Amino acid sequence: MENQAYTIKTVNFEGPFVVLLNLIEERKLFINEISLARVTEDYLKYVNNLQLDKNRLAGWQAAEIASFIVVAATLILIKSKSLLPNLNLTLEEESDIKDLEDRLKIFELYSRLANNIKINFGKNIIFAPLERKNEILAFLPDEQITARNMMTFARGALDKIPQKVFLPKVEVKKVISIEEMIDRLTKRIENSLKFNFKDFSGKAETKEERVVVIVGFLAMLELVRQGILHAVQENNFADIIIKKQEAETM
Amino acid sequence: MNTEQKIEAILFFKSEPMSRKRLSEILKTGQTEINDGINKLKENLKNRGVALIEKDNEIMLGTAPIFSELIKDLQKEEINKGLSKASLETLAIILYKNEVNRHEIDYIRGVNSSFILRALSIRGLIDKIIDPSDNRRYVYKPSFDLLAYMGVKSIEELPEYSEINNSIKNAVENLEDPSVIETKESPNDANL
Amino acid sequence: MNTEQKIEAILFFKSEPMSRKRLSEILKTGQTEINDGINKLKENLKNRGVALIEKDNEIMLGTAPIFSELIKDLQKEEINKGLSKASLETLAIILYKNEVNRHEIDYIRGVNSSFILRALSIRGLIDKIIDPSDNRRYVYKPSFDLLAYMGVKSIEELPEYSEINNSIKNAVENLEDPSVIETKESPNDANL
Repeated sequence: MENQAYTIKTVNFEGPFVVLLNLIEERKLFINEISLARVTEDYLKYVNNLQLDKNRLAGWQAAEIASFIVVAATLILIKSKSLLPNLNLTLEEESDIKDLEDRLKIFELYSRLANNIKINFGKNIIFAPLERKNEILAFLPDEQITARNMMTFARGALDKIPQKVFLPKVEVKKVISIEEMIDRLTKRIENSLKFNFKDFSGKAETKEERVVVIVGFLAMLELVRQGILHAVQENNFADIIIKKQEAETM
Repeated sequence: MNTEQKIEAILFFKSEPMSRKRLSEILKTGQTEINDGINKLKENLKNRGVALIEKDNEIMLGTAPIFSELIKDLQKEEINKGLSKASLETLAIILYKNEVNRHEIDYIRGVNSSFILRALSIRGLIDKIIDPSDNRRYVYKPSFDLLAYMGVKSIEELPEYSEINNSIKNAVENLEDPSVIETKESPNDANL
Repeated sequence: MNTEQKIEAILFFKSEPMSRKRLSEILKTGQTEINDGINKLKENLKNRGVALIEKDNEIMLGTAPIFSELIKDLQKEEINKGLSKASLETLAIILYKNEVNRHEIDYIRGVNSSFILRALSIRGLIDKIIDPSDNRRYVYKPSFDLLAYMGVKSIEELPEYSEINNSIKNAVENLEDPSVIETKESPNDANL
């Protein structure tokens, strides 16, 4: 029973783009930087809840968790940029943002096409003929069928069955760099807040309201940062991350 | 309504002789309508590669008699053709597991094996029987002729039988385990 | 000489996908003649109970999609229609792109697709073949079964196919610069 639940979860694993697209579509928005900034907090909340939900995480691959966090990182950039127009992003960060936007648009297209498949699959099936009963042509062996050969082929087939997969190192690196990125961004936002207070061009919102929004966002980032550490440690995937966690608590 | 086309589809799908009575049951139509449909179909198939063959009160689709030479050549060619690696691999799994369903074979091989199983069946190398543990499914087992040809009295005499049989059983138990995913992307390991 | 009818007879007899090349070998005829024959056959089967299905350079015969309900009732084996959202996404990518490697699928979906690809292969909905443009890699393609389940006689019959195909080609090709992908995932770790 337990095993069955586990299977269904992974087969139906919905990646970060599904979550992000749902958030945007719920608000009937188009995919662009503005809409991405608007859904960032909800997305981060989602990821945070995900990280706290041990039952859901149990069947996941580390790479699956990491895929959510990678998207979170870019959204944090987008949100930071929208809160602080003067925040200077590196070329790489800018291209990450553009990339996410473009990829999400492509994903949206295929999600729509997936719906065509959902509607039509199995509806008007074209059938191949059934096996003909009188088709058996006496006995037709092949000289390659020897006991020894059959053993080799059986072994060969068994060798090809995929093995259980372990956490790829690249994903661990990604998780660490996101955590660092959040730290770095947090510092940048705090600095902007201290020194560029005058830069906030309050349109509808007053400067004070904006500051409240930013402080709230910083608090959110802190939660995410802790969540990442928590999730990674809970899953006990890599020594390197746990060491880092210990170093921090000392 | 388009009884002729419906009859054609049914005969093509079943690929076995069918009585007019059975057709009228399936199509829930009167005999006259069925007879009309059959006549039209016969007419339409007159100069085609597929013909309507009538025997007693039964009809079926078959290749047109004028192409019998062509088909005989194809048959001969099939007979003389050696088995592909994929076919031999499938046969080996059936030998070592004995009773195995298609899903299990597909799972072990990582690809769908329908066409291969059909070809092995036609050559009389395997038998398709109803699964003793679930009568809605089929399982495949080596034919007697195959074992005799290999010179073994029972599958237990195959080399390393118990080890390989166990490995296959274990592999099949993982069938629903999602953490077992494709790890090999290099064509050197291709399931060809 | 009656190439169309001969092709029909061969397809009926083999009841599996046949390549145009193979047909031209069997019939000892040039490719143009084969193509003409196939086009005529396709035309002739347009409103019949049997239809010609086409994929890349292969063709096969099947029951006409409009008679799906009729044939479903004759079919004993259960038809598995369930597809998860992840499967639907993956199938959409493979169907509408027709030929795509795992890296591109992962990139579009934003998640690793190995498990889903293996599961779809096992179900026989997709084919994994060696990339014709790079024999160190694989590409995934829709299978005949997938077209059959979708009730289309060729990929071009998929809803929105032609519009989408043009827009995808433009949009995706700009985006799928391999250097962009590789900053995200190192190629050495591609085999997860």
